[in-house]
Amino acid sequence: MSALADAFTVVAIALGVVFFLAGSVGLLRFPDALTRLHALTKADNLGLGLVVLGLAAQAGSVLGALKLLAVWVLVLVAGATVARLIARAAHEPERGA
Amino acid sequence: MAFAFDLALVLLTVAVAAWTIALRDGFAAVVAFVVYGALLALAWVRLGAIDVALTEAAIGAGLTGALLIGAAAAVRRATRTALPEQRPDLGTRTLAAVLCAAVAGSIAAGVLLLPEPAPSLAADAARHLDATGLGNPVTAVLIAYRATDTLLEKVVLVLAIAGVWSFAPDGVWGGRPGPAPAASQPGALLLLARVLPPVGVVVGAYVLWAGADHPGGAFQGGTILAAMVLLVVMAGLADVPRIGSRALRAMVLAGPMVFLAVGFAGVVIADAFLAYPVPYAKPIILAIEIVLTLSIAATLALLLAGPPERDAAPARPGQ
Amino acid sequence: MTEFLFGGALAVLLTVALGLVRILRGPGDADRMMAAQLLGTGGIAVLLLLGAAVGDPAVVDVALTLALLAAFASIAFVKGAAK
Amino acid sequence: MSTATLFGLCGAVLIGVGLYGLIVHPQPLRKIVAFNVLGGGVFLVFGVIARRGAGAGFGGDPVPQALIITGLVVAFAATALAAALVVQLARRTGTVSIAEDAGARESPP
Repeated sequence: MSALADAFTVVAIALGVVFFLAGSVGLLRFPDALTRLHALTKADNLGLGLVVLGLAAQAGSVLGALKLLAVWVLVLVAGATVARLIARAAHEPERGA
Repeated sequence: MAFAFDLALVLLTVAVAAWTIALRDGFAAVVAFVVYGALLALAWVRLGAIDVALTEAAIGAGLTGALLIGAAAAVRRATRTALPEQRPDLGTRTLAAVLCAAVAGSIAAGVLLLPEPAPSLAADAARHLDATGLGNPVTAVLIAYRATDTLLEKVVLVLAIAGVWSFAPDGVWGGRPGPAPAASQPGALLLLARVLPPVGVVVGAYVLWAGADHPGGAFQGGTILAAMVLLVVMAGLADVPRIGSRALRAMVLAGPMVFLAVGFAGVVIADAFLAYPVPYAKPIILAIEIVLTLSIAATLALLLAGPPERDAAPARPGQ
Repeated sequence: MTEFLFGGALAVLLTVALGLVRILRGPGDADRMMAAQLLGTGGIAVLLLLGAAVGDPAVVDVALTLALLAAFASIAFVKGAAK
Repeated sequence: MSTATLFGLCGAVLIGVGLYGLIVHPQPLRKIVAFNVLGGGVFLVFGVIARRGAGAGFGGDPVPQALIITGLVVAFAATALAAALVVQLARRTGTVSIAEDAGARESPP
């Protein structure tokens, strides 16, 4: 049981790191603001999600695992909204700054 | 591996700190500062100071970042002329760098030469923890052992509010802070301002409640509540109250006043100012904390909202 | 497992640091906000990994607070940049 | 090197960096940011002292930790007051420099 959970944790967190890496590389390499936003939101939501799943397998209690999931859901809801607002800001013309 | 993580965190923190100074664009510097605050929260976890990490995440990164970005935007709007780049000449900068390196070097030497064994009040804090009925020693220090510090800190917050409000032009004294809310806001923001605050209020109350026995407490809970109130205001779902409102002022004053009342009661019932009678210590502490949380939430939100700018109450006859 | 969790935290921190170069480069305010957003999410992941590594469940509360306040700061950014 | 010493040295460097920014930046808003960077360094050094005082079953000495929390709140109050001042300066003079006479030439009547 423990070995299986450990293996799941290792795989999930390693995959999560890969998604974070993809998000960072996308943020650096993609040509314009909207494609960069696309790379960022897909990658970091999935990256965090996989890390949370991996850690949930290690959590001692169901409550602890649910709390981890709650953090993820919170980030998903807030992240989606902020991404949309950033996209609007990116579309508006640059002000004289 | 833990050391590699610490080293990477330290190097990244120093690099981001250097960015906040070196970046030419003021907006970018503020964004870098928010990142700096989040990195410091990680450092606090590594130092085992979870209470401080909570405060840093809430105040250091979130609230200060929002405050500075609001100020930067207001300055950008008010500035008529483009900013000339007017840094001091190379000689002055070199001199400043040498001075700062000397300061940093002497503090580093101080860190390396700290006495062994380290002096600590942890044992004393632990010995009297039972008398407070609390499980979290940091909360015990804040609300019981060193309650005078916390009382004075609340007074500082009230003074800061008085200072910010004093910048109001005469015509709008007692009015509402900030510009009038725009008629229409993006739908996504409206949605978030309806979904997030209920969650935030629950988390804020939880952090306050957990603070008795685990990391958490009035400051962290109050900051979360303040952020939620401001979110609702930013989305235009509610307007900021007039600063002339008596209910609002009572809320700001409630923190220090309750503290003072308990303090003077302590002179009569227990044996000293701010002393709690031991059997009732925990209920008294919890009551203070609940009032403090609400008062801190109101004060922090008003500090962020700034001086009144509009909508002063009409003068009533006889006043 | 502790070593692996620290390693995971280090890996996320380094990748996020890579993305932070966007704050330096810009060019727009939106790009800088994205970098901060990435650090917010990455920082939460690092916090959760650290909390599991040192075995302190209270660290999850720090992550929860950071999630709420990071969203708040991002919205303040968008409002500030849009004015 | 122990974790505490490493972060202590980090704090020392942050104090140096923040102080440099405080001195060389002519714009008050940048000075406020630098001041907060400096403050972070001071708190970190203080946190190291707390960490070294670990004992009696606590991960750190709770007294300095509580003082840091108080310090963070007070630093925020000071920052809010300073930021409000800078905004007023910009609104009344149309500029945000505290260089000599920068605002005097174009201040509105």
